[in-house]
Amino acid sequence: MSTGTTTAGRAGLGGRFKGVSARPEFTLAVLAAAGFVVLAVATDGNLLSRGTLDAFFRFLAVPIVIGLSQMVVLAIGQMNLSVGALTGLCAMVAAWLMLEGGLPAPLAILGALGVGLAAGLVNGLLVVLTRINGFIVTLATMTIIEGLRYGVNGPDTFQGYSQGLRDLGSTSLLGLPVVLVLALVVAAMVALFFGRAVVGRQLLATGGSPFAARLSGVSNDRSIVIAHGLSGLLAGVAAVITVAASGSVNSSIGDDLLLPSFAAPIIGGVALAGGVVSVVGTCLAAFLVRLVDVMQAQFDINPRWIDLIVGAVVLGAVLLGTVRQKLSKRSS
Amino acid sequence: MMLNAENLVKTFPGVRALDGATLRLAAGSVHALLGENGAGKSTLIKILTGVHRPDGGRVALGDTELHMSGPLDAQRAGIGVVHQERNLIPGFSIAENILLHHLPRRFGLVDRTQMRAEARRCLGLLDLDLDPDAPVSRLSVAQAQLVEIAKALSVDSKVLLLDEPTASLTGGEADRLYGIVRKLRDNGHAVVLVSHKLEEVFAVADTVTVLRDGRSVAEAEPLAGYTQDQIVDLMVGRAYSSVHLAERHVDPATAPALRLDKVCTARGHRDISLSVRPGEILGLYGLVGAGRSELAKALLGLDRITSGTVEVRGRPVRIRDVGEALRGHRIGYVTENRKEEGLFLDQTIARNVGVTVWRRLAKAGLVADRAERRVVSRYVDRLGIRISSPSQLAGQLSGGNQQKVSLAKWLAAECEILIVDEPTVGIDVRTKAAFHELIAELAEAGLALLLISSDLPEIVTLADRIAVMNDFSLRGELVNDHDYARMSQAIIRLIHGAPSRPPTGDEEAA
Amino acid sequence: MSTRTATPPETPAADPPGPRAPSRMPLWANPRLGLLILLLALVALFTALRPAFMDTTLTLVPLQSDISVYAVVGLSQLAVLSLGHMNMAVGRMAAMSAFAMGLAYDRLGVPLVAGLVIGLIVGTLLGALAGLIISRTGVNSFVVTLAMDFALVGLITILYTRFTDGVAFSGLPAGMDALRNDTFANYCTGDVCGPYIPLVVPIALVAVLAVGLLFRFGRLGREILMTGSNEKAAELSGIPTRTRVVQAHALSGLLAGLAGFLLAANNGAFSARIGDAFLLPSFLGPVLGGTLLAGGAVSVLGTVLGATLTQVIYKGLNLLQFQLDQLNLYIGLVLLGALSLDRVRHVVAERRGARA
Amino acid sequence: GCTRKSDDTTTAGASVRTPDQVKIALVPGGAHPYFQPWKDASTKAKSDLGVSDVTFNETSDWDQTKQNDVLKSLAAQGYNAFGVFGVSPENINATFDDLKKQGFPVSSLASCPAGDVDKADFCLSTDVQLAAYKAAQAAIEAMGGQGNLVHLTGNKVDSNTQRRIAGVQKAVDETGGKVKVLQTVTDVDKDLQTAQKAVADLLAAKGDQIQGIVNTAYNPAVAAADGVQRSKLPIKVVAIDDDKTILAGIRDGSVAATVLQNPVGQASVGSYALMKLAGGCTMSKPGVIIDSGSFVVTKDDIDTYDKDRQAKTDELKKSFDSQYLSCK
Ligand SMILES: Nc1ncnc2c1ncn2[C@@H]1O[C@H](COP(=O)(O)OP(=O)(O)OP(=O)(O)O)[C@@H](O)[C@H]1O
Ligand SMILES: Nc1ncnc2c1ncn2[C@@H]1O[C@H](COP(=O)(O)OP(=O)(O)OP(=O)(O)O)[C@@H](O)[C@H]1O
Ligand SMILES: [Mg+2]
Ligand SMILES: [Mg+2]
Repeated sequence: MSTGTTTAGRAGLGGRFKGVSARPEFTLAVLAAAGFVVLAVATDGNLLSRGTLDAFFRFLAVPIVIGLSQMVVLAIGQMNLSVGALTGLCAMVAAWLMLEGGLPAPLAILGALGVGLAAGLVNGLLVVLTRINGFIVTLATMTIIEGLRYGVNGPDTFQGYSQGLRDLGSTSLLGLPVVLVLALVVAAMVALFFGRAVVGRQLLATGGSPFAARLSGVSNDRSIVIAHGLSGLLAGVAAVITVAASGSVNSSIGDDLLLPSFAAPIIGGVALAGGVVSVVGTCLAAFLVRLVDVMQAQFDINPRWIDLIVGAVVLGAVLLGTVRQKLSKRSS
Repeated sequence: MMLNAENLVKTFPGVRALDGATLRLAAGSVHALLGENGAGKSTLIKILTGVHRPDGGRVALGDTELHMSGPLDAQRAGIGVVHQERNLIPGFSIAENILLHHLPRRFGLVDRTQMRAEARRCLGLLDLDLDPDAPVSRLSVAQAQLVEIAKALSVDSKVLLLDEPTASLTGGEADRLYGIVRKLRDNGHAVVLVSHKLEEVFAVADTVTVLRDGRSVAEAEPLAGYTQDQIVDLMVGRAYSSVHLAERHVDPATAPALRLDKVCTARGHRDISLSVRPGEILGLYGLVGAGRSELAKALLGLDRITSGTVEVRGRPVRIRDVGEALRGHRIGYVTENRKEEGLFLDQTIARNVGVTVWRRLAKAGLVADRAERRVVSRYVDRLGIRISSPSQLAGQLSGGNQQKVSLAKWLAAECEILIVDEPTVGIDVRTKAAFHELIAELAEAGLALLLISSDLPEIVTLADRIAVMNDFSLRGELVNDHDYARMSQAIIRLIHGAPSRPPTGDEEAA
Repeated sequence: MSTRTATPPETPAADPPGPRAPSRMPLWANPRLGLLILLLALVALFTALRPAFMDTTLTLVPLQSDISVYAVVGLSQLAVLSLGHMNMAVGRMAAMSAFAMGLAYDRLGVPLVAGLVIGLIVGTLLGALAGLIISRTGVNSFVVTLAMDFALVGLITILYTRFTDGVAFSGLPAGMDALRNDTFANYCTGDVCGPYIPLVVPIALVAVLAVGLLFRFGRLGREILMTGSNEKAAELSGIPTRTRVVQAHALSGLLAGLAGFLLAANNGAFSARIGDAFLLPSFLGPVLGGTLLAGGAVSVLGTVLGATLTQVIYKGLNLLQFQLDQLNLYIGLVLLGALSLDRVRHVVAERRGARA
Repeated sequence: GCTRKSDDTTTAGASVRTPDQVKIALVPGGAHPYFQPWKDASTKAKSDLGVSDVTFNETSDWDQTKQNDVLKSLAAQGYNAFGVFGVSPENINATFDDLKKQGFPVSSLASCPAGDVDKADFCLSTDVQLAAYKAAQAAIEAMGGQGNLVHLTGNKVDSNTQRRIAGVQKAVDETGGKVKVLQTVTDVDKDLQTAQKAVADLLAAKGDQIQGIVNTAYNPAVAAADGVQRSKLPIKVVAIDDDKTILAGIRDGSVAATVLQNPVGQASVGSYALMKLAGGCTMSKPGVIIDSGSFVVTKDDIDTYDKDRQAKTDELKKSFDSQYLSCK
């Protein structure tokens, strides 16, 4: 083991919190780049065409934000099983506010974010007040939120809400879809939060060692409520992106988000035990999973094979991480 | 009086940890807080620092009564503390750990520059040359302990509470710490010192409070008025007299039960050769980090042995795991870290002791509770473990009794070769003596014992021969004549006089 | 050579009072009892609101069948909760086992028991595989089983489309029908007929007893629990912890397979959708029953009670004919309530100085 | 020894009920826009038929076990005639069997059991293969009779999906090679987002090779209409059902045509027949499969299509009286 100065000072945002090394992100970055190049070549450059790139990036925004939403709770060593359903609820609320409530888009967006934040805070408060494991609490609230999500509009689809919002969802900025830029800005803010903000550091302290954090005057209860609240807020952001980018929403929104929400941070190197986050890793992992998606469309692969492949990729990434850790331990 | 805690009462489920304890601190003094394991010292400290809320009694700082709802309140009131257990956030840097409770901030963001400077200042107080940006997960136990002390010093506290701060420090580091303690006292601070090392206490403390079963039996008395024996009598609660450990004689011709010949390990041990005979105690002495525990673990198959031979009762063996060591060769290992490696804190005592014998007791894969209880109660009686019932949880026992439980499990397994690692760390005087008697008895009964200890008097009291280890290699072996002065000099000379020590920069080895 | 030591204690009684025995746990503080009371209260409530709740053939018999399935599902999760692990792939392990059983019955025409054994072996192997990966790499069980779930979802569809026309096997062995339809009331000796208990109940009961015995008295079960309690200490006490991890996961796979079989028996077909809805109930049963996610302690009886409670809630809410949104809402709320109730009980018990 | 009691319950319960004793339950597989017309149809049927009750319960959550539970709960509540959309066509026959054993008339609505056996009294459903065939034909016509066609549909492991694929293939085969199925994308009906992503990726990858998209599931239809409009590609989309989103698409031209099914007819005629069966009629051919009709709707007949459908419904009811039912 090397002594003295460590990598904590290396790497910029994102890499910084990994503490021990920036290498997991590095491996991911290499993998992502290689995958992208290989796919570009394999599709005779079709991947690089404007339309394809646009679709690629547009549907990358939600996985990134939803991964971050899960990551925030993983940071304190808990899980939030309600992220997917909550995203759906927020999306439905936003659309409902515009269509039935007649509110302008900005207010509807605020409404969706507010619902997300509130639901997240309720999750956090329940965990704190009942002392029941967060996994179980969010399992129960997920069921409740599913009920609410369906209650907004039954099984029917909302469509034809604010043109401005939908335009925002399909325009690009410097070649990148605005929604992705938004997701990246959110990611940067989350990175800043965990890297530099006092509250963010306190969250990580709670995740790293709750008792030690308490002795240092950190209120673990507060950390739990903040983390869940933030997770809910991010689910709200994901909902806004969905509403903007997709043009129509119904109560099925969010059903396929739960597993990706775990996949991104876990492949990105976030520990389930808490105390460690990696924003860059999470974004890169979402990128990788999206590559697999696109590969499926390009080569007409049965989606079921994709499930198989994604499962294998997660396992593989995890195994790779362990092997690498062992190697680096041995070499020092 | 600077800090007054009166008639504190604290009850945990099933235990009354404090039962009217009183502590009075004066500015400009070092105050020793003494007591047996489980007397309530740490609980008292935790109440004074807002970790626990008392069920009764009052705490006052100067003239104002304190109502603390959390550790932060204590810090604000100017009370700094180093707890008995390590409390660092593993992923954080040294600087951040030191300043976590009052991170310098600008616009809600951490001010790194100031944090680093502040941390450097605190480390400087202890003459510690550590990089403030290094993560604490890289620190050795001793370094982590020192960082915690630096953390306590980071608040300019009027009162500093130290709960066994030297348990994992070397003599030199402890001396440095006590230097600072004296400086603080001279500047008008009040320091509370909890320690089981009475020599240190007598060297540095001015006044003393002794706790027994959660009550103060001596309140802020000048320490100078007592001898060590008198203090021990107070702690124990009755007259305390010497007994002799019986002389043991081991026939040098007896074949060794365990013999290592030029063993090297993947961990970095080089050419370790030693042997233990039945009925003999081989002391393995070294400073913290010398690699003794690692050697024991390698013997048990937890680390790879790269070359050399291990012989058990004359036959070369290759041990792959603890189960094989236990069942194939009757080797047991009492770990140094009972909370993390020795015990199942959330399981009953019966399970904790029975875990090694289930295989023997099982009929068709099922273990009868009655058979287990029989075995367990035999060893509970034999070691004099104070429990309320075998279904009590191990975590509810005091330190000494926990240590006995982790020993009992190996005796129950009928081991013939026992490796005992730091058996009395953090254990009070009386229990320690009882443990020494027990270890001697075990040797008398024919067990081959390898006693790993960093406690020099302990080694000199118990061992027949003493092997001295430093930096993962053996420095020499001495026949113990039980003369403390002579033996300790010889041992220290072996450690420091040894020539080829590569400079590693390890603080604790300095 | 001399050392100082205490005079031997004169009489044990003269010793200062040591750690007092934790005061006897009051009866009401037993979590299982609380659950039972809650259960009875709910049954009474539902019966009062909808007398049909006591209808034998339409409510009570199917309720028993459902409880049998979900008790076993809960036990499957409990097997790894004992280690402090999770099995996110319970449903898919059940589906794979069911696939193997269906294939054996349909293509090989094997008898009921033989097919069951084949399916259980497949489940066990899958569980063991998960356990092996976890113990070899040290990667969190949640991640490994989640990834496995993903992989199996794909695999199952591919296998079913490859081996069947639709997504179910049509050939069923003799006896399957009886398992599905019959209660002991269908079997009579002279005029005396059995009680209205479906035939699947004894199968689940055997599983419950076996798992209960394993964790209460079995050396293997105890060693698994010790591994869950403190893996490091377990290893240093001579327990082959890696093997125990593999075994616990294998047990989980086995029970998942059994649950798959029971569900297939109840539904009357071995289809790809078996196990889709296992994940949530698999946690609810044990957790309601007082098993912690931390490992080291399990409650088999509690799991059965927990599974019963959830099924009673479903059944009751179904009878009350709530619409979809309300249904989910109330299920979530009742569950939260039941969980919090347990918490309240715990706190009160602690305050009274009893160890819950 | 122990003997098995003979099953005498099978016929015992099949008592004759007057309309005011009949309580009909319409149970879809789960929440889906398709079933929403059932809700109104059930209220209407209740007053039209003069039965004691017609309820609509969509709490099955696409889970066969839960649907079985729901059905049994409804039976315990006194419902005695069932119109069921089986969650899994593969083992719904077992469920039908159960209900029949209690002596309840049962109809399989909107979907038939897989295989050749239908244990329900009758199956009144869209002939999905025919509907898919019509949809594909409409798409081919919109494409001008040549080009590449893409088929978006639901759960691959569902016998109905297999039939839809076959229907599309049949229409394509009839073009004699002028139209090719470029790709059949399955499993995109799970949720809207998955469908949207799949459509976007598909259009990005092969948009310029595609001339037509035929949808035989709801979420992909919504996503395809939207995606094509957004990408401004000259692709003809044929959707399914008449959800208002899709009708809007037809009006604004983003959807070339849609294939309607007849949910109202299924619910109302189904209820009618169930009432008759409960009243002592029997099916002249038990387990018969009846097509409830499918209709291609384009911009031209968007305002009139409901008349056709109404006519089909009336015709269905008549044929039940004249052909399928035999009443004493
Ligand atoms: N959180 C807790 N829950 C239950 N019992 C506790 C807790 N903390 C301490 N105890 C019990 O309170 C008593 C006093 O413990 P305390 O740690 O204060 O002793 P101590 O004097 O510090 O002993 P040592 O010298 O071993 O550190 C012991 O019996 C201990 O088991
Ligand atoms: N310089 C160091 N940096 C990091 N870790 C160290 C360093 N020195 C020792 N350690 C670790 O500290 C622990 C203590 O070492 P080890 O157990 O070998 O010492 P020991 O001789 O058994 O002493 P003791 O049992 O008294 O602690 C080991 O885990 C070792 O790897
Ligand atoms: Mg203490
Ligand atoms: Mg050691």
